[in-house]
Amino acid sequence: MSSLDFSTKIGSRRFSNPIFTASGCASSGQELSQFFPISEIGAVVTKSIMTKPRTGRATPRMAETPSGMLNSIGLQGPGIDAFLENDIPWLLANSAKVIVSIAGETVDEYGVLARKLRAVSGVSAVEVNISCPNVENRGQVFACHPESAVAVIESVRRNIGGELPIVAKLSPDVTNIVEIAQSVINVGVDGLALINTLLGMVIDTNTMKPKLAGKTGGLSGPAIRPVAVRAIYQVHQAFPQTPIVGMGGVSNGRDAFEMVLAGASAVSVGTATFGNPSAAMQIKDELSNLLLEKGFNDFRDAIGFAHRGV
Amino acid sequence: MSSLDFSTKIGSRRFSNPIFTASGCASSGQELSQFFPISEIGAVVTKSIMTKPRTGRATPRMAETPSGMLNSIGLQGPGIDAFLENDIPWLLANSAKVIVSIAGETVDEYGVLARKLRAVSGVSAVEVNISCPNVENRGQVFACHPESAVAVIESVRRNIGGELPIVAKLSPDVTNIVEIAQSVINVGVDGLALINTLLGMVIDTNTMKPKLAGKTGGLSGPAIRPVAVRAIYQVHQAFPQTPIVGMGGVSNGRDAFEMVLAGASAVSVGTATFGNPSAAMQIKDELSNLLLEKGFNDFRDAIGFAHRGV
Amino acid sequence: MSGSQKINRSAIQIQAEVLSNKKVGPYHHMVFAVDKMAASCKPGNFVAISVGGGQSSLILRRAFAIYRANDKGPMGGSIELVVAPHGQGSQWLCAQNVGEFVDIVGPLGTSFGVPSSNANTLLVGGGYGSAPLFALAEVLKNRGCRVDMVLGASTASKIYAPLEGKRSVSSLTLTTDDGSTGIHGQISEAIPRLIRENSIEVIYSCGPMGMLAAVSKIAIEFDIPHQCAVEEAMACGVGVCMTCVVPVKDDDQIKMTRTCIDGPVMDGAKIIWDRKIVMDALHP
Amino acid sequence: MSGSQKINRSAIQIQAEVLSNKKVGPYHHMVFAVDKMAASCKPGNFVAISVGGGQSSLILRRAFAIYRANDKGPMGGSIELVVAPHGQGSQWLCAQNVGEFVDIVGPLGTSFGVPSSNANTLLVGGGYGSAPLFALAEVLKNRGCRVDMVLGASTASKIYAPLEGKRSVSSLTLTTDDGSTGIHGQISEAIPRLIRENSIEVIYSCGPMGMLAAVSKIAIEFDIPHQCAVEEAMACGVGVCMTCVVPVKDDDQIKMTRTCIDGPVMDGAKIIWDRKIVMDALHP
Ligand SMILES: Cc1cc2nc3c(=O)[nH]c(=O)nc-3n(C[C@H](O)[C@H](O)[C@H](O)COP(=O)(O)OP(=O)(O)OC[C@H]3O[C@@H](n4cnc5c(N)ncnc54)[C@H](O)[C@@H]3O)c2cc1C
Ligand SMILES: Cc1cc2nc3c(=O)[nH]c(=O)nc-3n(C[C@H](O)[C@H](O)[C@H](O)COP(=O)(O)OP(=O)(O)OC[C@H]3O[C@@H](n4cnc5c(N)ncnc54)[C@H](O)[C@@H]3O)c2cc1C
Ligand SMILES: Cc1cc2nc3c(=O)[nH]c(=O)nc-3n(C[C@H](O)[C@H](O)[C@H](O)COP(=O)(O)O)c2cc1C
Ligand SMILES: Cc1cc2nc3c(=O)[nH]c(=O)nc-3n(C[C@H](O)[C@H](O)[C@H](O)COP(=O)(O)O)c2cc1C
Ligand code: FES
Ligand code: FES
Repeated sequence: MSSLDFSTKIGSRRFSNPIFTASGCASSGQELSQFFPISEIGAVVTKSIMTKPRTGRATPRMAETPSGMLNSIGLQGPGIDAFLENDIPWLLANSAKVIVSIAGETVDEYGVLARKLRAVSGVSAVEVNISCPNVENRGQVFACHPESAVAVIESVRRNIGGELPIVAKLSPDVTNIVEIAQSVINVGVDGLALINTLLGMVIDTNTMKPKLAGKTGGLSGPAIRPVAVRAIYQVHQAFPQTPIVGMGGVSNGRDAFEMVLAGASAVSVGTATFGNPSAAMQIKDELSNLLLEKGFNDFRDAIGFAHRGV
Repeated sequence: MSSLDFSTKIGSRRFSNPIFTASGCASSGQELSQFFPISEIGAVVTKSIMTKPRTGRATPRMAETPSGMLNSIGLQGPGIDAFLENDIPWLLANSAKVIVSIAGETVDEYGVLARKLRAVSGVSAVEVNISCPNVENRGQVFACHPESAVAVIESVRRNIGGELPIVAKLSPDVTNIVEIAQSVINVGVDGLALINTLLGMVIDTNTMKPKLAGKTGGLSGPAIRPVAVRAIYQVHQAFPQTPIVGMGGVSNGRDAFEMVLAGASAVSVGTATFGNPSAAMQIKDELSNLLLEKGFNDFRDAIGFAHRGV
Repeated sequence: MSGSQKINRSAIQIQAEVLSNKKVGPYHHMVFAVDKMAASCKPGNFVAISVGGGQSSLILRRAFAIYRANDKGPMGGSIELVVAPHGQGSQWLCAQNVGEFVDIVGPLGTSFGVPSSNANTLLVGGGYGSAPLFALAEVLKNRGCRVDMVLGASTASKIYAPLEGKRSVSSLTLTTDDGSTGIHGQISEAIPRLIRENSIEVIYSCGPMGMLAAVSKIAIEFDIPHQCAVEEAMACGVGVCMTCVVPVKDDDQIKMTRTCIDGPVMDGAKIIWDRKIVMDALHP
Repeated sequence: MSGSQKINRSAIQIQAEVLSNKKVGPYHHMVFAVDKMAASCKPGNFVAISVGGGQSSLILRRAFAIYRANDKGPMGGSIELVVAPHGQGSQWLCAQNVGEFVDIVGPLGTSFGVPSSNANTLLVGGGYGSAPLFALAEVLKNRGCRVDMVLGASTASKIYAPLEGKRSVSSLTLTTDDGSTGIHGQISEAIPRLIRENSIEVIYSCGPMGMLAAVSKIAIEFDIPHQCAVEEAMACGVGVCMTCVVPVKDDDQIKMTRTCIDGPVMDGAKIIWDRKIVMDALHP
């Protein structure tokens, strides 16, 4: 049996393997630790946290769709202070690598969150969620326009100090995702997270009204995987040096491998965890087997492999 | 048994029922006539035709995806002259209502196509496909930007004369579909077709290369239905007077009803036909039953119903 | 959020063989071999089951209340469920034959709290919501409680009340919306009289949200504790997705609380049942 | 494109019962009750089958060459298929038990053209590609043709050559890549000798595209007509989607021709087998 160097890097940080949880799909890791040791996956990406406690949207908050689901949580959470007090210590005590996802309603809020994180030791990176579709106003999706995306990233950069890698999470619901990627790379992000959910809607044909209380929701799951692979491929093609955390419908090792071949340096598991609480661990094992089968001894050789040769 | 007025209108034209084929998913109708009388559906929307014969892309041209598929045909077709000579006469001889879908590489080509159509009698509408993702250059997708979308529609409008209703087919791969809709409505389209396929990619993990010869393809099928419903809902909300031909993953009467509730005046059946050659007929029957069950006696009362009341 | 290390601490994921699948009225009574999972199941807990098989377009598990758990038997531990073949997922489950295997995660969620001293209890079940109440009745009876039960449904056949289940109850009242059996009317109409006649001290309920809301209102009027098992659409069942929440009073605020972890059994008095209040607060 | 009113003029869509499902080496030999569909099936035609069941995420049909069609039998008409359990769809089909129903559209596509006078024919099959050749052999033999057959596969077990199928052939040559049976080597290596020895006048072939390309090259060298049944990924199977095309010579141009309607049986000499030529022309 040949051995595999399964580690990966984002900015200055190294992760023992490239399988992460996806923000909002693993809470803060504790619930999943019943099913596998949380320290064995590459990193836990926490649910996007805001400055203040937030109630989120009314129910129904979800609708299953063919090979996918809509969610409309609306960024419910305890706020950054309670989060830093309760969740981070548990994760660090359980030897998890932690990527904190942050979300704000204004550019300044992102700055405030970054400043609070700066003081915390043990965090491996910050994911800047500028692409949550579950906001009252599409104008609030900062990742929809280069200018607003840049403003947020600059605010985070200024406040976080030079230390922590910054990963910008982008939306697929844009005319040109390469252009948005370009804009945030220009202001110095260390990585990109691709993709957040697609804006979708289900109408309940019994009530004849939108099924979700918030009307629209974010589409995730295997249904969107071709869109995610395309986005990763396009962005990796344009910026091969920028690490990408790929996600969108990854349910098994083959799917994760597909994202890696497209250009992902790490792969996040989101919706698959809902169908199978051990999904992330199983995907990690399957991906490592697939890499060895294909003759890779270093994970990093597989990143973007679909772009090479003919 | 109560009876149903199942007819619908786009611009000046009336159709006996709102179930159409989707462009590129029924060729020019002849192949499906083995499975049901083509005159019984609302209209046949033909495969987008270009000025000249076109070879299209190499194979593989398709990849199945979870609850969906990618296609990358690349607008193969015989060119407008052969089409008008062979296909239109057959459709008219078989009492089909015909909506001709046209596609060009330049604004002028759309004008040329419109001029050729102007001379043809018996056609019920022209669908202007400005949103095919299977072109070598994303810049060619006219529906990505208001300016290019408007230029095409104006060219068609100028050349087609006042007679034939113009339906603009839009892409969901844009930051703001309402803005694109607005722009073409401003220059006088009679209806909108929503949605064309989403740009996607599949990588074959055996060969470790993109599965399609054209690398990217268009994602269709049930997987994209929530995106289609959302687009229709948003656009109908903004422009309730503009008829929408809804499509994207409609496989049964319930799905068609969902699109109607969101705001569609007609519903096109695309990928479902591949799984079931009689899909359009069955969907027509199921939709009519559902409408009656819900107490609608006039189809048009159901259009956009999800927007009304609380 | 404290004590969260204890979350679902006995939950496991297993491939469980279908031991039995019988149609009972409009429901399917199904038995699964779950081995050691059975020992940790308490009345009120639920399981989450994968549906649709390998190529399924249904990506989420379905939640089912545990009707009964038997921790020892000829085949090892087993659990019983009562499944209504409602939509695609439950119909698939009901179509599974003896000998086939399904993927089950459980036991999940909170269980019914049992009074420390004996008390007069009323168990209220709507439709298949009666399922978890029979195991509860047994526990309560063994604790020396008086157990009265009222079950309601739209029509007679939809009342799930198997013979062996009734052994533990002192009285059983039935109501149907169409009057096809028992009292003609809604279940909530029958409750005040039962509370008075039997000096009820605790109410337990399980069923549709509308019924739970009505029962909660009565419990508050009579000032009686009310534990209800709620049913909200769940994506994960294990506490990570935040889809399954119900609005709970938290000082003057609304706190959206996960029903898969802090429920399904919750304090009926704390839940905000009035949807308008919630919509006005969250979607102004 | 002319004569297109005749497209698939005998195709119908039916729910067909599985009459038999037997494992034969790595394949499944399956029989379906198709009633009157059987009478219109000709060697080379295929059927398109829905896979995965009601909640399936697999939305497209799978194509299968008709191995044999029997238009009268105790159960009415039936067709036989040889299915390799390759991926999700074919595995699902192979898992269907006797008595279950599957949705079949057929017969579809072109059939093998049969010479008007008797002729010496060579039938070349790779893997399950041998399936349609046996029915063809029977037809040819009944016309008075000499029928030689060569079947190849990677290994012995993957050669599908049932006893009753061999009745109609004058000689049967086997080849395997690993030498586990017959001639050690690729099928194409065995063909020139067979052509010479048996004065072959027509070649029929069915199997992987690489094999068909090799056979075409030989047929052109010997200047013998070659009808091959190609296999391209098909989305619809009935001619409406344009996914299933192969590049065909059309003056100096490439014409992408549908293999579901103008195929699967096509003139091997007209197909452009060199992928580089096609890619250079279409994706410069
Ligand atoms: C805690 C709990 C206990 C349950 N116990 C039982 C039981 O004992 N017996 C039984 O037959 N059913 C029970 N259910 C309901 C069951 O989980 C399924 O929702 C039901 O079977 C319908 O699923 P379906 O796939 O058949 O229907 P579909 O309509 O095809 O799918 C329903 C989809 O919507 C979701 N959903 C929407 N609304 C609800 C809702 N109000 N409740 C739950 N899910 C919703 C489902 O999770 C699923 O994704 C319980 C649900 C919960 C949450
Ligand atoms: C005309 C024709 C005749 C066939 N006859 C037989 C037969 O007799 N026995 C048999 O076992 N199989 C036959 N096949 C292949 C069969 O249709 C399936 O492609 C095969 O079973 C794999 O499908 P899957 O779902 O198991 O695999 P998956 O890998 O899960 O799915 C394959 C998917 O890709 C498509 N696809 C990709 N490449 C190809 C390709 N080269 N050919 C066909 N489809 C492709 C399929 O349609 C499907 O959507 C035939 C195919 C064609 C086109
Ligand atoms: C229930 C749910 C909640 C989510 N919450 C967040 C969030 O808080 N922040 C964020 O950046 N992404 C969030 N996402 C998006 C996921 O992180 C991920 O980008 C997306 O779901 C695609 O991956 P998947 O298909 O594997 O789920 C959420 C997704 C789901 C399904
Ligand atoms: C194989 C295929 C070919 C298509 N060709 C065209 C086309 O020529 N012109 C066009 O406007 N849309 C084309 N489309 C898009 C469909 O008309 C439709 O907008 C889309 O597929 C969504 O609907 P569906 O999910 O029902 O297929 C094509 C789609 C498919 C799957
Ligand atoms: S169902 Fe996911 S948190 Fe409760
Ligand atoms: S498979 Fe659709 S045209 Fe041939």
